[in-house]
Amino acid sequence: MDLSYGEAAEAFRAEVRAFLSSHWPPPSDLRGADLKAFVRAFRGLATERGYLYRAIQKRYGGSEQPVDVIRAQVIREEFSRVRAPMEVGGNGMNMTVPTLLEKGTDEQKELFIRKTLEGDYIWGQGYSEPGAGSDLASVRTKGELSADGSKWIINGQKIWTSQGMQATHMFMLVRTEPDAPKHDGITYLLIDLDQPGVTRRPIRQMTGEEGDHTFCEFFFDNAETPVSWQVGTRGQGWYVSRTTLKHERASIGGADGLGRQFAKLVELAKEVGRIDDPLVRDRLVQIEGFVLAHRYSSYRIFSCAAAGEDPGTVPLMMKLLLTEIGHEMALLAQELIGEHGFIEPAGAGGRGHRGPRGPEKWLDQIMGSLGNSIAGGASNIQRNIIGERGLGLPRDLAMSGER
Amino acid sequence: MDLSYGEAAEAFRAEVRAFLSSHWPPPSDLRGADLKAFVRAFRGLATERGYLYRAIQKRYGGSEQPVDVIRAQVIREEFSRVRAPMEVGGNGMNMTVPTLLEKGTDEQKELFIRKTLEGDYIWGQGYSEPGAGSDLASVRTKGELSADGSKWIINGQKIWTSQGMQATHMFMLVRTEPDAPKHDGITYLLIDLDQPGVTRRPIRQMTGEEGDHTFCEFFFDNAETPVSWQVGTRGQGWYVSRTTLKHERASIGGADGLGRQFAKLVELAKEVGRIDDPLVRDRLVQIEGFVLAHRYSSYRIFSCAAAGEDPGTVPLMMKLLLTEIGHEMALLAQELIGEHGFIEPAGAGGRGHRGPRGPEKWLDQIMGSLGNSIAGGASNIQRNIIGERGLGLPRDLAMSGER
Amino acid sequence: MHFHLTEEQTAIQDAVRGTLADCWPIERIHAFADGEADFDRESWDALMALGLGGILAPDSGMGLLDAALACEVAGEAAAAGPLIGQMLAVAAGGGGHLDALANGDKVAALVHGGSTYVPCARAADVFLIVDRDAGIRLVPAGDGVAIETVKAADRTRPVSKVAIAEDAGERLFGPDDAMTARLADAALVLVAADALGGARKVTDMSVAYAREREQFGQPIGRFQGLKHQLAHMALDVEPARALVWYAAYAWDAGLPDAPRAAALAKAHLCDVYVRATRAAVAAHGGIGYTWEYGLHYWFRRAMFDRAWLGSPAEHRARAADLAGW
Amino acid sequence: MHFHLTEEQTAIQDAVRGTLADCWPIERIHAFADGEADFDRESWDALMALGLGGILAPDSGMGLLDAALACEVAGEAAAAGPLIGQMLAVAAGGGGHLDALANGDKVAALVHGGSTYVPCARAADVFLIVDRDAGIRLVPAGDGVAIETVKAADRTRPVSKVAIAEDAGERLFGPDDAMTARLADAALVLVAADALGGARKVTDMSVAYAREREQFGQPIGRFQGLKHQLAHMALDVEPARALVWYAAYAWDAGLPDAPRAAALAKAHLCDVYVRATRAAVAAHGGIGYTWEYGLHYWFRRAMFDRAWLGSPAEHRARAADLAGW
Repeated sequence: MDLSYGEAAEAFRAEVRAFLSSHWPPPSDLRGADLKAFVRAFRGLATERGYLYRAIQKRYGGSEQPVDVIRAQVIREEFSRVRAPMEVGGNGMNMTVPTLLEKGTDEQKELFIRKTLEGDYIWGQGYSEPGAGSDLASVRTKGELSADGSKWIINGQKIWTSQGMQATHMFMLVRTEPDAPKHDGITYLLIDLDQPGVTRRPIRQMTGEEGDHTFCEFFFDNAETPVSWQVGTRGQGWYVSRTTLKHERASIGGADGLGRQFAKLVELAKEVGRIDDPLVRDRLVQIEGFVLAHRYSSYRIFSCAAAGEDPGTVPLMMKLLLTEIGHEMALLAQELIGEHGFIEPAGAGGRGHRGPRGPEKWLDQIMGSLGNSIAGGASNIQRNIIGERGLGLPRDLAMSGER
Repeated sequence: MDLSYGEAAEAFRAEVRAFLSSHWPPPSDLRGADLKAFVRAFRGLATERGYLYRAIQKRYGGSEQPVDVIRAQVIREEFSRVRAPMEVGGNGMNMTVPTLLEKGTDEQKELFIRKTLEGDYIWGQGYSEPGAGSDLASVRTKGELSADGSKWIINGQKIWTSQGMQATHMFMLVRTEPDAPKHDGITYLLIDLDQPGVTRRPIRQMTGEEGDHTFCEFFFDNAETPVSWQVGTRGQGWYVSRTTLKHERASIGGADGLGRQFAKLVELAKEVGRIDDPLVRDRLVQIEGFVLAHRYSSYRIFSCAAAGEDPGTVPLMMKLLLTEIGHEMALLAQELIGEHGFIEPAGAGGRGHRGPRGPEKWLDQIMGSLGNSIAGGASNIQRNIIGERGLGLPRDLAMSGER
Repeated sequence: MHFHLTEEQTAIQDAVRGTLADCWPIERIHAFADGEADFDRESWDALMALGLGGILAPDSGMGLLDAALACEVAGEAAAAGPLIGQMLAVAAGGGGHLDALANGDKVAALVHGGSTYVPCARAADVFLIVDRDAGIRLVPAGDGVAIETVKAADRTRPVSKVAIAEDAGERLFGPDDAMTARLADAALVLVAADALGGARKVTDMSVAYAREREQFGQPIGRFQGLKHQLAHMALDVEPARALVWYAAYAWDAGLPDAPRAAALAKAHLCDVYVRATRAAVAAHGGIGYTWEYGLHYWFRRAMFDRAWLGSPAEHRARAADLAGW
Repeated sequence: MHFHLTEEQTAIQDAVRGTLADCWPIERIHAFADGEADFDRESWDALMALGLGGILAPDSGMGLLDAALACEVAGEAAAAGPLIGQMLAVAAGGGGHLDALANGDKVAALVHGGSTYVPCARAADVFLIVDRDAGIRLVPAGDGVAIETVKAADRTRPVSKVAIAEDAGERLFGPDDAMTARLADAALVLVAADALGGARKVTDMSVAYAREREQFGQPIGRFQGLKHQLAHMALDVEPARALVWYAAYAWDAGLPDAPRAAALAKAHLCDVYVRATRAAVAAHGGIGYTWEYGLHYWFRRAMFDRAWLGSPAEHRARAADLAGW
């Protein structure tokens, strides 16, 4: 075993560093639109050099590089070291673009990919509906063809759309053949959200958060989208969306984030004067065992990916492992913050309260850890996936109709 | 609230004490058959006085007393205080007798009840089969009528029969109508085990235990029993057995036993010098919270029973609660015994090893706690019961055919 | 022998439950939580009209068990108002305000010795300071009491930062007076009761949701995964009820193990409450995470109950000491 | 960057696995467990013929990771024999017996400093005493070594009570010699590897059983209750594998966090092993509780691994200290 990346990678790292040192950071007096323009130009340069949008063809604005997870990792490390902006994030890059690359028409690719990766188009996810949850195939939002067959007319409601307040577009599942079997009557559509038939409403979460970056509900009242914005065959939208979900799952992880959070938990124990308590020490190291199991497993997955080998079942477990570790950390944090937890942390609650954040800031993590079980598939769905895909156990009877 | 039993009960207690002080213990030089005869006579006297076999009619050897859970509790306490023998235990009293009282013919009652409660007949349970487990209705042991219609001829195998080495008789489920629906082709039979067609084999358990009191497997090779020993209607044995299972569940419990075991765990912590360890103290009190929740809940159930009121859902939880507390105690015991656990406790292992027992005796509890999840319905079945009967959640799809 | 509720006790609980259901439908909870007040006069008057303020008065003929039954229902309803402080101030004799406290005209907030956070402090007419090491004081609002409004995490019983001058008010009992320890123990039992009510409430909400909500063409409560999680919530909560009953009973009867039973009940129920609220959010999925659905109010109360008057670990350590281990 | 097994390592593991499958079918484990011996020459010779004894020899070209991979498979197979002691005795230089130890002609048992229980002691030709506080000694069997046979709980690696005279044998390294701590750390990693193998084995047994066994007309693995329990076993075991890999890698590479990684791996994997064996018995129901089925051999090994060389709590406390908290 060897955790170093090898000489070739280190040479590449030097090249990336040299690039960064001449192009980042922006002049310190840059503000507003000027700063935005600088960032845009920086991304353009970085893409030209092959550092960003590596999986995307040049004609759509990518850098079209061969798959090289080591180089990709070096890029991530170096950009993150100097806090340089990397690819535009969100659903657009994680879900729309991969779906279009695999299933989109040439026109759709031309129309959407470049705009998405330059940050002009921001995509909301239109899968969940009230009363649907993990059972995505039970979509009830209706799509009907206009009389002339040129447009889809959409009526219904979507929920849990992340970045909903910023989103310019949405990819969505709508039921277009009400009489077809559950999975076969769904069509995958792209839609412009800036139209009279679309209303959005932010969802206030249990943390009180309800700002620009919260989830939204969307209401569709005779909203329209051209038939040419339909991805894949009519009625086959469920299968189109399955591709996308895989991308989403692969993008959740973050061993570094977990490690940083654990380090903060240790700091919290020091801050509240409990670090010498044997109970706290024991719980901390217990949790650290899981944190490191997660971290080293991510090395393992990464290493297999770099070598083009099958990493086995462990990638199926990373999401649930992260969720469960988050719960354990939250429980210890609750023990540690004690009366500090009586105060709402600054920045939460949507009442404009701002200020310095003490140990009470852990309330965000404590409640946030509950959100993890919900985002990206509830924990019981993850358990099914591990049991069925990972261990080869037979499917649930109730889901035997699902694929 | 009032945990005293009231004046009437205390007067009754005085009466029981007086009885016990004149009839128990036996003379200290009594041994063997003489001691046995003394105990038998003592039980007879205690029954005459209305202390034992209170639910059983006098004609079958009981004392036929009105239901009075307070008196019953006083009797238990006073007999247990001086270690006087109470009713003969085991499957006979817990299962055969209640079933016969409810579903047996007069002939069967005459034939079996008195002999059972005097300890002459010892009953093995013939429900489980290899490959059946919690799904008792999947019985495969076959019962066929003899040509003259006077006898059932039995072929098959039963497993997990407690007290199997001592049992003189068995109550069993056999499939008599192979073509009927799963639950409707089963007949409930009583059988004399002392016949050539019956072979018994003790099951060695993971503790190594395989003595007189272990579970057995039984093999039936054209074993016979008279048709008059069939309980209930032919083909309705499943429903007959359901009565019985309820009795079994009600008989599992034992708040005192759990309390004693917890006290021993505290002693263990002292014995191995860990009682001052803050981790151990915290874990002990955590466990004690559950131990006392179990104890006080048993008071609650008892109190409701005494008042003839509905105790709600908590009785459905006592078995699983006991099992889970046993697991927690086992885990702490494993922490505490440390290297003492390297040694097999005396009396285990079936190799005749006998001697004094140190902290390693906890190995019995540690492994035994695993047995609890198996005996009397596996823990997942208990969870279903709590969820379905206690919380009113809908039944499993796979079991929707079950009743 | 009687170790379950009398008909009368059940009737009182039902009456309180009914009153609180009227006072605190979810819309009113939302409105209160988003407002600035730490007290709601209307619901308070309704509770006081039921006589809850005076349950622990020396001549009430009731006891800590009755008080705990009321606090349990308040926990269930996520009710605003310093009910526990009020009851204890009356139990402490009221320091000259007994009648006004018993009938609710004056409001008493409970101050845990050594803590600067006090729920419903801005509404309080008097402060009852309970401190095992320093005894019990009753301090009128005003001179010597400085109150700083903060943004409280528990929106139904908002805390303020309170500083009370050492010589303010009247000392009712010294640190060695048996009443000091008894009132401190009673406070633990009442918080345990609040936790019990809240834990039971979120379990019931989860079960109801699992019976209604369908996925994959089935009520989700049919799936064993969720069914077993709900069974475990119930297994955690329902047997723990008897710990609260016993601790209250032992206090009322003056049994020697009353202090230990109080410590154990506080530690155990507050852990149960936190587990139950976390499990409830998970059982609900997305909707449980919304502000609007309201589960978070109980989650926040669970956080508060757990840390208030000392953490579970602290009381477990005390319980171990009290056992003489 | 390479953080998964090489083809060669996988091939070696497969070879060891094949050999052990031949040596230890369940009937042979039963026979050994019910016999009186604490050692089995035939299976030992087969392992030694694969070169396992010499993996940690200075010139082997292999390292602790390779040793751990072998110990993992031994744990999986519930193999008899003091493999860990043998490997460490060779790593310690063999004290004049290097060749005989590396090829298995002589057998070395590991003695944990301060412990009186030694696995496979009656078969040992030499004893390697590893004691962080007193250094490392190699003591030949015979004079100065008193062995008392006891009834051991772990039937596959039976312990004896061993008393060794203080001046017996040869001191290889003093307490301050870096090798002392390194060998003590290596021992922890190898036990963690044994635990990993055992935990994985009982998980696989449980999954296989759940796929085969039918109840209510369904393979029991279809029921979410059991399915989620099995998923949790796998979630507990499979990611933990990387802790063993990392600890071995850190030791081989001489990284500064190697001692801490070893302590963490030992604590974590031994907890995992105990949880996995308990969960496996529950997942099997009755049959898992029988002697004949054999799950208990791994349960007993889990008990042993957990307590041997120090409990999880002990190593967690060390890990906290080593972190400088």
